[in-house]
Amino acid sequence: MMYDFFVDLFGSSTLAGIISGLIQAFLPLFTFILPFALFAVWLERKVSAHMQDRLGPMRVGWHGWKQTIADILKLIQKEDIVAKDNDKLLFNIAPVLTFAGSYAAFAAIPFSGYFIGTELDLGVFYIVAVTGLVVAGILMAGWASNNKYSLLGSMRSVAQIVSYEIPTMLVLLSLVMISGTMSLHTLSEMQTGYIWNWFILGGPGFTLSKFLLIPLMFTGFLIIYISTLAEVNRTPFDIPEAESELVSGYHTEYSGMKFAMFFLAEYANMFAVSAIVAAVFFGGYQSPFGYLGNLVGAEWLIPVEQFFWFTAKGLFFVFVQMWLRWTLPRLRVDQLMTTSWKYLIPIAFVNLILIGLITLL
Amino acid sequence: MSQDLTKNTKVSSQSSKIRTEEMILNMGPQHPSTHGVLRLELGLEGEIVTKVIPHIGYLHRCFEKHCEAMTYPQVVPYTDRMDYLASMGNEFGYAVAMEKLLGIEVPQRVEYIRVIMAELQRIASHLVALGTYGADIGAFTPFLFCFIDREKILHLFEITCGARLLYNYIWVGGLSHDIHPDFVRKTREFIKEFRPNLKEINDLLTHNRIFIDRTANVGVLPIETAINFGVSGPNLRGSGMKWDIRRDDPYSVYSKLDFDIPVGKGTYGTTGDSWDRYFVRVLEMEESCKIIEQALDQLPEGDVTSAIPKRIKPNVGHVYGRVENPRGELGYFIVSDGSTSPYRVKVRPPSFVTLQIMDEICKGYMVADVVTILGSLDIVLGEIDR
Amino acid sequence: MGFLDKEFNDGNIVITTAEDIMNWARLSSLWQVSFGLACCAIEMMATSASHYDFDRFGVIPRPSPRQADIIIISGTVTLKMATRIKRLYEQMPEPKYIISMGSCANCGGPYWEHGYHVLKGIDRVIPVDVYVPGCPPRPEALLEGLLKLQEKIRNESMIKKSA
Amino acid sequence: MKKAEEIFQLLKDNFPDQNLELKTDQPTEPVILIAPDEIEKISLFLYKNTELLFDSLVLLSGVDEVKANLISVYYHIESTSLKHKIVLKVSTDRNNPEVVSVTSVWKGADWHEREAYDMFGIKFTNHPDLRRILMPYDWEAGYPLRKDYENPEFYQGMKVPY
Repeated sequence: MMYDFFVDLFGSSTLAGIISGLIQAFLPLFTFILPFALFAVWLERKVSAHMQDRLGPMRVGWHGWKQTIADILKLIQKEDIVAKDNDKLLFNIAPVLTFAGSYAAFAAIPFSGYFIGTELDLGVFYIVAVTGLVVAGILMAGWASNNKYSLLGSMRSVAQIVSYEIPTMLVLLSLVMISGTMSLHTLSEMQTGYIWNWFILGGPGFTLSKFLLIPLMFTGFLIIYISTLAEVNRTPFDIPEAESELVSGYHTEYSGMKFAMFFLAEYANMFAVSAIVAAVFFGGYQSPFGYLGNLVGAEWLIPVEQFFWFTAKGLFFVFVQMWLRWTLPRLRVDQLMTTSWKYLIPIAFVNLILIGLITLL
Repeated sequence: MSQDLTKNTKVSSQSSKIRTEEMILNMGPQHPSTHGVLRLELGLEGEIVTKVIPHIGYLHRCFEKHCEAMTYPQVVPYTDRMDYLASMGNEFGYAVAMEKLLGIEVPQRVEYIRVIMAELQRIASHLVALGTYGADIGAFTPFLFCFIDREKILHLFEITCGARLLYNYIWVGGLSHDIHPDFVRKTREFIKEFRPNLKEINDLLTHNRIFIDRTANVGVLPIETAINFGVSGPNLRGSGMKWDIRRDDPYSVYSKLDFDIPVGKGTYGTTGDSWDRYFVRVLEMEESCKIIEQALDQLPEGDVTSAIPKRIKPNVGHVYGRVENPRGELGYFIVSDGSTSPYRVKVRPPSFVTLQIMDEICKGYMVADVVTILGSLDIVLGEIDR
Repeated sequence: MGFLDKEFNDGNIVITTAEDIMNWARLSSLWQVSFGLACCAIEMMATSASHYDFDRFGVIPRPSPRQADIIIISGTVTLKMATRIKRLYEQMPEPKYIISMGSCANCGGPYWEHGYHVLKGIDRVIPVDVYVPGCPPRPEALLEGLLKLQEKIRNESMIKKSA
Repeated sequence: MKKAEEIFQLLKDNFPDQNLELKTDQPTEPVILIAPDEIEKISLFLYKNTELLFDSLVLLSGVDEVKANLISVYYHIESTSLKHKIVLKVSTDRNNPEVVSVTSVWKGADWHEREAYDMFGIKFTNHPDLRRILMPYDWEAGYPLRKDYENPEFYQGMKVPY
């Protein structure tokens, strides 16, 4: 659409491709990811504060809503320290790679039936693959910092993310088995209608298998939620940046804007994984009650509603992540591994097999 | 997660053919969980700790030299600054030792007020211990919940002597002021509010599955080792030893008060693990509430400044006086040469003694456990380094 | 003399506005190194706890000095510690600020005379922006120190170094 | 539970050739004076003897007795099972203070002895790791708690006096 417009405008397909590509790349950044990350950081501080009987940021704007803007503006001004013994190349690439990894995931997330970066047939697969870049970034950061705390933190982080990708994949695989598609858009479209069509309640249609699927789907949801928590390094799995043990883990040596990149990537990631959970289990952008747009006959309202529902679901899961963070202590690194390999993966496998059998019914 | 997570906490370092190198990790003096300016030198094999060498002295403020230069009453403010989380206890210890040296009897009202203050201070100190322990394990919210209650105790101290942290309240032979008329009522109100809050902390932290997994069976301190090292206070009681100076060498009016001495029982693991040490503190706060309530009931009337000597000039000699501070046995060894200032004051700081066992009980655990164990010992660097 | 070499003494409208925003950002988000020394550290903790809540002013503790803007020297600085504090200070990125909290950090406090191992004032090692008196200062006093520091940052100028 | 006299008598009976002395004329605490070379042996006896069982070293403190040109070490020991306590004292020459370490008996003596070394310069022979503990490892100006100690003007370029 945009591409065609630019081809008409410039008459050159290369130039049009570059320009429309750039616009498409930066549009989500400035329209959604950056505002969201800023909002999420603010939300985290407010949520934690209110859970702890405090107020949180109050001095800048209404209830401190400008707080993270100030933080980012300040971080831009800070000195960018690259120590003598750092591996300069890797040290500089690492934050970019981490940010790119979580940013690229947004390309395939269906915000509404109309607003979706790219309608990949392999959407689920793509997101899991591309967030793998984050691991590389973290490992680079830990290694290049030449700091023992960073190294330990990044090692832990990599071990953690790699082991928790397996249960995530297994659960997603079971969803793929039911729906027969890997496209997040198609997955969301399948859950249209009302709340009982969501996959958490067994998916569309009223058959015997739907009712058999409900408990398995709940198990699947719990597994994927726990493992995505671990993948984005949130409490109780925030071991890589465990403040009380490893100072701040792999980003101990980073200052200024590079640190901000890690910081924003973390919050962008939080939304990305919540969005996946919402898309595959909770109807994606579909409204649970039907659309106001259909009711009043205003077709244009539907994408707006869909966008609202999707963001609301995503933010709800982000909120739960924060809630857990400010309630639970953190696990030790070996307990973390046990949780994944001894509990989540076997349960996910059994779940997968059962779902496979049910789909054969 | 079930119990068997905790079974293999002590990981044995396997001997393999691969040539490995021990990594030395420096924790501190600036580190979020060393509770001040302690430096721990950790030898690591992967994440397994092979040795722990504590380096102290980063807060050595020359307390003992100051004592030699001050007159006896002037020492009191300096004792405040040793264990800054339990200043009342420090003053109490000094007063007990000095009264033993001088042979003074102090009025009953003074003794009761001292006990009330010391026990309030014990609750305040244990609240910080619990809170920071939660923060060490990764739960930050209990820390703030504990500080809310601690703030109320500080308010009680504030209406008594005007200071929040370092009081200079318990003097040799008496107190600097009598308590405020509202104090008794407010203290009762506090105890009433505090009990449900304690339960909330228990719900949030003590019986949390992850918290138990992190602390049970970690850093087990056998009772013989503890005694041989001279460990005292909640750490010794956590190992199952019923030893409390308030009971075993009673001072002040503790013999007239009825309270239990909680000991570690190994509820979720081995007796003497970090969880036991932690839980002993929780139970002790409950006991302190009981003591305060009794002391408030029995509080006699009288003058609190009548027994304060005008000029303190003890005979030649030496004395060792001790009290049960929140962190254990706090003792003062005072040598007098007959002048108005002490010839030598040596303190027995409970944390100083306790910290020695770090190497003994940390070996074979993981880096994360070092933080857990250190937190469960509840040290205060101001007292270790003096 | 080139355009860029000229000192912008007067400060035109673009620069002052940009400067105000930059200063506003700096003063509203002062992240502190979570670093405590002695008694004052407990009061510092109390200041960041619920009752006084440092977070209202945008102050949050960062464990790593690389990500911090202020360091609160909270307590007695000993000779053994002074070199470490200096290194910690050097690890922080510019612009960085220092609050010296309590009498000990200001001038040695009660240990000024016989403290053979006490550094009499942190300003002998690193430059200090705000001194907060008291032994220990109440949390309110620390908050006032922070407000004074914010005032100082507000009046900073990137055109000309303030004295 | 035993009184100081009984403990002293028990020691006297078991170490007849030792120069032991009980002092009770001080205002408060009875003290047993012991020679610096014998302290470890006697400590071990006090620790092992079934009637005494002194299993805990409460405090070890050095005292600079400058008038007598001596440096003394006080040991406050206690039995947690029998609940009695006693003070031991050894005195040694101020110019070259040497005392046998008791770390082999009570492990808790380790840091106390290091502190006494740090503050008074008492050399504890057989101590496993006799280094400074509170003062910096490179402190060269002597032992701060001795009465004739003088503080240096500078330490690593930092001015020390006010």
